[in-house]
Amino acid sequence: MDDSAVRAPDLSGRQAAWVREIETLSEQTLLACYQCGRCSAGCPMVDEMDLLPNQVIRLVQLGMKSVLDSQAAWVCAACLTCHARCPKGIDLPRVMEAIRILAVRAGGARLLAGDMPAQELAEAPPMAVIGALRKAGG
Amino acid sequence: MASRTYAYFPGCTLRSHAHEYERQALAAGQALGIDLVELPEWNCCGATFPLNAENVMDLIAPARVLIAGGKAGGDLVTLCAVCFHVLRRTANFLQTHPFALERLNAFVEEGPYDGQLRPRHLLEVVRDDLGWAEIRQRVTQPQAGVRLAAYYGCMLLRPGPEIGLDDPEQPSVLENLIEAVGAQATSFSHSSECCGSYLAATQPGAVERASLRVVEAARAGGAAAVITACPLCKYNLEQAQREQPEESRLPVAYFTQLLTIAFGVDAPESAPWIVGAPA
Amino acid sequence: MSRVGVFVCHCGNNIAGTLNVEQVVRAAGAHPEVSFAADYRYMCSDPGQELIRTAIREHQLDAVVVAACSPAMHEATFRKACAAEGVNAYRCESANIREQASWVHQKQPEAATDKASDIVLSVVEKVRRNASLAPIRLPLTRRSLVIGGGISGLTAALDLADAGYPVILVERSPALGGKMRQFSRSYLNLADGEQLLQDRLSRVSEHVQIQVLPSAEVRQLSGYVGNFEARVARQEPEGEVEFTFEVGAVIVATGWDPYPLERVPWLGGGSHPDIVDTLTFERMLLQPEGLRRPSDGRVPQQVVFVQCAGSRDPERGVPYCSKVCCMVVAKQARAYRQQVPQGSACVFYTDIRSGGKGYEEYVQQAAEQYGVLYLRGEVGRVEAVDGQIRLQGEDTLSGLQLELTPDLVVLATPLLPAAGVQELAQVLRISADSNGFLSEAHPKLRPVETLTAGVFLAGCSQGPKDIPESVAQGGAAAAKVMQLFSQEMLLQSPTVAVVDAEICSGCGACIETCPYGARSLSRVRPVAVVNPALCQACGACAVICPNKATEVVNWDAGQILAMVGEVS
Amino acid sequence: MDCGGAGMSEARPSALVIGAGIAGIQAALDIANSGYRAVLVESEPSIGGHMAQLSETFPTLDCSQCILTPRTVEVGHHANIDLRTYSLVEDIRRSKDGSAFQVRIRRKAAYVDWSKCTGCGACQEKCPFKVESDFERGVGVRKVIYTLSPQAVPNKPVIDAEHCRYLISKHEIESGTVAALTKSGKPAEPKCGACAKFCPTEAIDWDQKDTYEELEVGAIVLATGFDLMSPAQLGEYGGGQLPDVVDGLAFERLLAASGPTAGRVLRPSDGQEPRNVVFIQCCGSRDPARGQPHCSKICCMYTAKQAILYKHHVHGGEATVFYIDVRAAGKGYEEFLQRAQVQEQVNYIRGKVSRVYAENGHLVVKGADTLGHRSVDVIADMVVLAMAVQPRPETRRLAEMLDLAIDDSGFLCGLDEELAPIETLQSGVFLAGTVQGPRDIPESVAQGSAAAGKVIQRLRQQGGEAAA
Repeated sequence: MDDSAVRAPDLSGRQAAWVREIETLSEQTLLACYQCGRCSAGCPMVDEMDLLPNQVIRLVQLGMKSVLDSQAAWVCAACLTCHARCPKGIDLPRVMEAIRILAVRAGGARLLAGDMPAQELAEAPPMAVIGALRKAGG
Repeated sequence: MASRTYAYFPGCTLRSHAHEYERQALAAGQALGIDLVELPEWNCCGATFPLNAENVMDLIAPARVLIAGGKAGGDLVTLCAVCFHVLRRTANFLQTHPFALERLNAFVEEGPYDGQLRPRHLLEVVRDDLGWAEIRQRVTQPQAGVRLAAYYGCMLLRPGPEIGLDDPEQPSVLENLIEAVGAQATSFSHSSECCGSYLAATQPGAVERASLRVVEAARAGGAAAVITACPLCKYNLEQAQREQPEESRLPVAYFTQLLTIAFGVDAPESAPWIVGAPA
Repeated sequence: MSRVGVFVCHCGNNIAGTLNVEQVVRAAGAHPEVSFAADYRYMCSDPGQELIRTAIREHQLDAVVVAACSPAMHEATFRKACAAEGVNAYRCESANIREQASWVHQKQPEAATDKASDIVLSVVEKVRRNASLAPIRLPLTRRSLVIGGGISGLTAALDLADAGYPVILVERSPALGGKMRQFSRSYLNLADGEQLLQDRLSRVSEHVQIQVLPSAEVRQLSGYVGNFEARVARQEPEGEVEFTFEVGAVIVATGWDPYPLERVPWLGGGSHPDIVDTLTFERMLLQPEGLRRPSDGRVPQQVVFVQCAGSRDPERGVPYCSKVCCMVVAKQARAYRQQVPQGSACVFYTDIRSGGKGYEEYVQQAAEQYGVLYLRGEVGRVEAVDGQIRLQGEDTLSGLQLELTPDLVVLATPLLPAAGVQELAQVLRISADSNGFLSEAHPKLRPVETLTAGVFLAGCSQGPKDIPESVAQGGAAAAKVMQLFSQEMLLQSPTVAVVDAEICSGCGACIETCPYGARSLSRVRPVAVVNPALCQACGACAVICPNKATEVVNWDAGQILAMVGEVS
Repeated sequence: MDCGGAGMSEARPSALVIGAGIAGIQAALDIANSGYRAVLVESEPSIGGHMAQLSETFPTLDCSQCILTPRTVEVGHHANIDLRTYSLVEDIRRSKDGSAFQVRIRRKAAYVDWSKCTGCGACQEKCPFKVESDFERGVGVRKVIYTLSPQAVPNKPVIDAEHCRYLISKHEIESGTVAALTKSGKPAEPKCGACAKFCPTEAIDWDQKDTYEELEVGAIVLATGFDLMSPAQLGEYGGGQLPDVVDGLAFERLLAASGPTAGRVLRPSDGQEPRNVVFIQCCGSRDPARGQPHCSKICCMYTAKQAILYKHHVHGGEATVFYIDVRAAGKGYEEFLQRAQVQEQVNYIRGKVSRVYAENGHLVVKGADTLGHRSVDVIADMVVLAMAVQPRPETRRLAEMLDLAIDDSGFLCGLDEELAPIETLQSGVFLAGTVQGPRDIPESVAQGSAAAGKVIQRLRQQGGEAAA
C-alpha cells in the first residue's frame, strides 16, 4: 500500500464520517485498540494480506481512508482467532466486515457468482459459495 | 436402550456434498438410540453469521430454521459445524436483543419466534446426553492402535463464551470421542487453526496454503486420518491435497464415521484410516 | 592462647559449588589456636547458628570466625549468636570467602580454595588478637529537620509530629506545597493541587510540634546521628537571618525542578510561545477563562503532546526515564479533551509506562473514552516557521511519516534533581548518582536511608516519583526516624580510631585526611581527638599518622601485620 | 501449642502484621525496633514471601536470598516480634471503644512439635515421598515433610497431611475404611512413619490439631502480597499442558543457585539446556477481556533481568522478549533495560504472542513484530510467561472481615490512593506492599516502613510506652 505518500492523516479528533460508520457498523470502539499485534500474530491468513490486521485498525484510528482499498478485509476468513484472543475484546472480523460493506457501498469490490473461479463454483460445497457471496457480495 | 428423539436440521451441504455425513449420523444415532427427526420444512441457514449492526435481514434465514425447530419441539440438533455456529449465534443474539427480535418477527410469516431455542450440535448430544461410558459400551469394533487427529477448525469453538461447546483454547470433545472408540488422539498443533473456510470459493490458493498447514501438522503428529465435524473443513483439507498421489493423502473423515465403524454398522474395511493409513 | 572456632559456610552451592570446603576446614583446623573447625550448608540458618552455639559450649571457644559471605550480610547474625553464649561480639569475625573467593574465581576452584584458606587463617590471626569491647553509648536529640516542604516532606513532618516528635521544616521557596501546588488536578482527584494540599498545609501550620521556616536553606550540618547541629539561613525582608538547631535526624525531601525548555531545541523548546512544558500546561488548564494558548489567547484546536522530550536520551538529554510523564500527559490530554471537546489531542510516545494502581486503566480510558490518539514514534523535529508550529514525527505502527501543524505543543521534559541539591548533599555528607539524584543506602531494601547514619531521603530527591510513592516514602522516612528516636541511648560500634595522646604530636595530618570530619584538635592540649560517633573506622588516619599515634581498635598494626603474614 | 509466645507481656502495646513477605517483614522490624511488639502472622511454614523465591534482583543483580536472609534472621531472633507461621487470621473484631482489635489466629497442624524440633533435617532426608513443590513453582519437588528452604525462618518442618502416607493410613484406620485388625488379628498400624523413626528428639506429633489463639492488638498492617495468575488460564500458550512453558516465578527458581537445578537453566521436559528462550510479557495483564485489566508493573523489569541472567547462564543462548510497552520506570531501570537490549543483545520484539504450541520437540511461538510490520514465528526451547500479578485469595476474606474497600482487580484500596495510600477506611488498619496493587521491592519496603510509622504513631497516641 502506498500510504507513506499520504503525509497528513486526519488527526482532527472529529472523526471522519466513514470512520464513524465503521464503528457503528462493527459496534467496536477502535481507539480501544492499543496495537499489541496479537491479531496479526495469530491470523491464519496474514501471509495473504497486504496490511497486518492490527494495521487495518491502526489506519482507521488514524483516519487513513486508504484502508478501504486494502485487500486484507477480503482475505479475512472470519475465523475469529483474533477476536478470541484480543486483550481488549475487539471483534476484528466485524471491523473487516464493516470495511467490506463500505467498499461495496462505494461501488468498489463486489463479488458476484460469475466472478468465482468456475471450478470452485462447481465443486465447492454450497456453504462455501453462499458464505462467500454473503461476505463479499455486499 | 431408551430412545431419545431430537428435531434435526440437515442444511444444504449435507444434502448436496456431504451425504455420507448424514447417513453416518443417522446410522450411528440409531445404534445409540438417538432418533434424529428431520424438520418437515427447512431452508438454508445463511452459511455465515452476519458480523454487523445491520444484521436483522441477514438473520431471517437462520431465524426461520429456529422457528421450525421450535415448532418441532424438543432440542434442535445439527451436524454441520457452520450451521450449528450460525444457528447458535442467531439464537443467542435474538435472546439478548429483544428489539431485534421484535423487528425480525415483523418480517417472518411463520413466526413469531420466542427467542428461547438453543440449537445443539450432535457432539453435544453424544457427550452430554449419553456420555462417553455409554459410547464405550456400545463399541464392538474397538479402533485400537489407530492414531487420529481431532480437528475442530473455527466454527465449533469460537467465540468461546457465545458458542460454549468446549474450551476454545484446549478443547477435548473430539479427543474424548476418539478415545471412547478405542483409538488414540494424536498431538495436533493445528487442531483449531482455520482451514480457510468459505474463501474456498474466492481465494482457493490462500485456502490451499492454510489447509496444507493443517494437514502437515496432523501428519507430523503421526495421525492416520483427520477427524472433523465440518463439511467445509473436510472439503478444504481434501482439496488442498488433490495434487498429491492418492496413497500419500491424509484421509479426512467425519466423527460420525468413527462411530459407525466402531459400532459395527459399517464394515471395518470402509474406514479410511486403515486403508492406506501410515503405520 | 585463644580458643578459636572456625565455621565454614557452603552457602548452598554459592561457596561449596566452587571451592573445596573440607580443605578449608582442614587448613583452619591446623592452626594452633583453632580449637574447633566445621562446615555447614547455611551458617546463617537456625541450625547453622545452633552449631556455633553448641561448639562454643562444648569446646569453650572464646573467639569465632565464620567463613561465609560479606560481613555486610551476616556479621550481626553471627555476633548475636556468639553473644548469646557469652563470647564477646567483637571476638566474632566474618571471613568473606564468597564475594572474595568463590564468586570471583568460579573457573579456578583450586586457587579459590587456597585463597579461601588464606582468608580464613588471616582472620583467625586477627580475631585471636581482638579485644573484647562494649558498644559506645551516646545521647540523642529527639527532634528532626525536614528539608523540603513538598508532598513527601509535608507527609514526613506530619507523621513525626503526630507521633509526638518536634520537627523543623525548612523550605527553600516562600510557600509550602512544592510542585504539587501547581497541578491542575491529580489523576484520581478532581481538585487542584492547592486544594489537595489544603488539609496537610493547615495541619502543618497549626501543629505545635512543627516549626516552619520558609525561604530558608540549610547551610551547614555538623555533628552526627542523634546529635546534629544544623545552621539554617532564612531570607527575610531585612536580610538573611541564620538559625541554629540541634536535631537528631534529617530527612531530605528536596524534590525536583523542571528541565529548561531551551535544552530541547530540536523540539522547538524556547522558540515559540505555544511550545510549552507539562508544568506550564498544568497552569494553563487552570486559567479562569478556560484553556488559551499563550501566543494569541485562542483556544488551541490541535494539541500535540510529546513524551520523552529529553528523557531516555543519553545523547541529547538525560539517560533516565522520568517516570511520571506518561501519566501526566494522559491526565492532561484527557483534561484538554474535556475542556475542548471538538479539539484533537495526539500523544507521541515510545512506551506508555502506566505501571501503577489503576494507571493502565486510566490511560486506556484516555484513548477509548476521551479519544486521545496515541502515536507510537519519535518526534524528529518541532520548529516555528513564520509563526506556525510544524512538527515532524512518525507512527511506527502504521509506518506513516507525519507532518502536523498543531496549535500547541506540550513537551514532557525530564524531571531534574532540585537545583542546589549537589551542594546540599555535600553539606549533609551524602552522595548523589551520576544524574544528580541522591543515593539511597540500598536500592532494594534501604530505599529511604542514606549511608550517613541519621540522614534519610524521601520523594523525588532520590529519583522521579509519583504522588503515592512520594507519600509512602515520606511516611517511611518518618518511620525510620521514629525508630531512631525510640532508642534510649544510641549504640555505636566501638571499633573506631583511638589516639595515643602520649605519642601524638598534634600535627593535624589526620584531621586533614579524615573523610568523615571525625577528628579535631583537643581543646585542652595539642593532640588529635576522635569523635567516635563520626568515625567509620576507615583507617586513613592510621596510615597518614607520621608517629603511629593512632590506630583503629581491633585493627591495630600488629593485627594487620599478622594477617598479612598469614597470606604472604 | 507453644509458638514461643510464652512470657510475652500482654500489657505491651502491639500490632498485628499479616503476611511475612518483604513488606510485612519490614513493617514488623520497624515496629519492633521502635520498642513495640509485633505479632507477625504468615500462612506458609516460614517467612520471606516471594522474595525468597527470586534468584537475583533488578537492577543491581544482588542475590535475593543473600540480601533477604539478614532480615529473616533478624525477625526470627527479635525479642519484640512474635512470629506465627503456618497460621491464619481467622477473625478480627474491633473493641467497643474502637481503639483495639480482638484477633483470632489459627495455627495449622504441622504434626511436628516445634518446641522439640531442632531443625536437624533428618526427617526430610528419610521421608520416602516426594511431591511437586509450590515453592518451586512446579519445576522442583519437595518431601512430604518439608521446610521451604534450608535457610527457612523458622527452620522447622511441617507435614503435608494430604500426601503423608502415615496420616492417610491413620485416617483410613480411624474412619474404618481399613479394617482395624490385620489378618493375624493384630491392631492395624499406619504405614511409613519414617520421619518419626528417625527423629532424634521425638518431635513428630501425629495427633497434633489446629490450635487457636486470641489476642488483642492496637493496630493492624495488611501485607498479604500477591499470587501469579496460573498459566493454565492461558490455554493458547499451552499453560499447564506444555512442560517447557513456565511462569516467571518458575524461571526464577531455575535461575536461583538455591533452586531445584542448583542454578542451571534446564528445561523441565528433558533436563536439556534451552538454547532459545522466549519471554512473553503481559500474560493476563492489560487484558480486560480475559485476564486482569491492570498492568502488573514488575514484569518488564524482571523479564529484562531474567533474559540477562539466562544469557549469563547459557553462553550463546538466544533470548527474545515479546512486549507491548517496556515499562522501565524506576531508578536505574531504563539504564538496565538499555543494558539488556544493547550490551546483552536480548532480542526485543514489540508485539503480543497469539499462540505457543509444540512441534518436532520444539515450541513454536506465533508472534507479531508490530514495528517491522510482519508476523513472526520463533522456534524456542522454552517459553517464560510473565503472568499477571493478582491478589491472594485470603485478601478478599480479610477485606470483608475488616470492611475495607477493594478495587476491580481485587486489591485493597488506600483511604486515598494518591494522598493517603497507607491508611484505609478503617482507623488503625494499614496497607503495605502488593496487597494494594502490583509494586516492586523498594516500593514495598518503603510502604512497609510507612505502615510501621503509622502504627507507631497510633500506639504512641494511645499512650502506650515502648519497651526500650
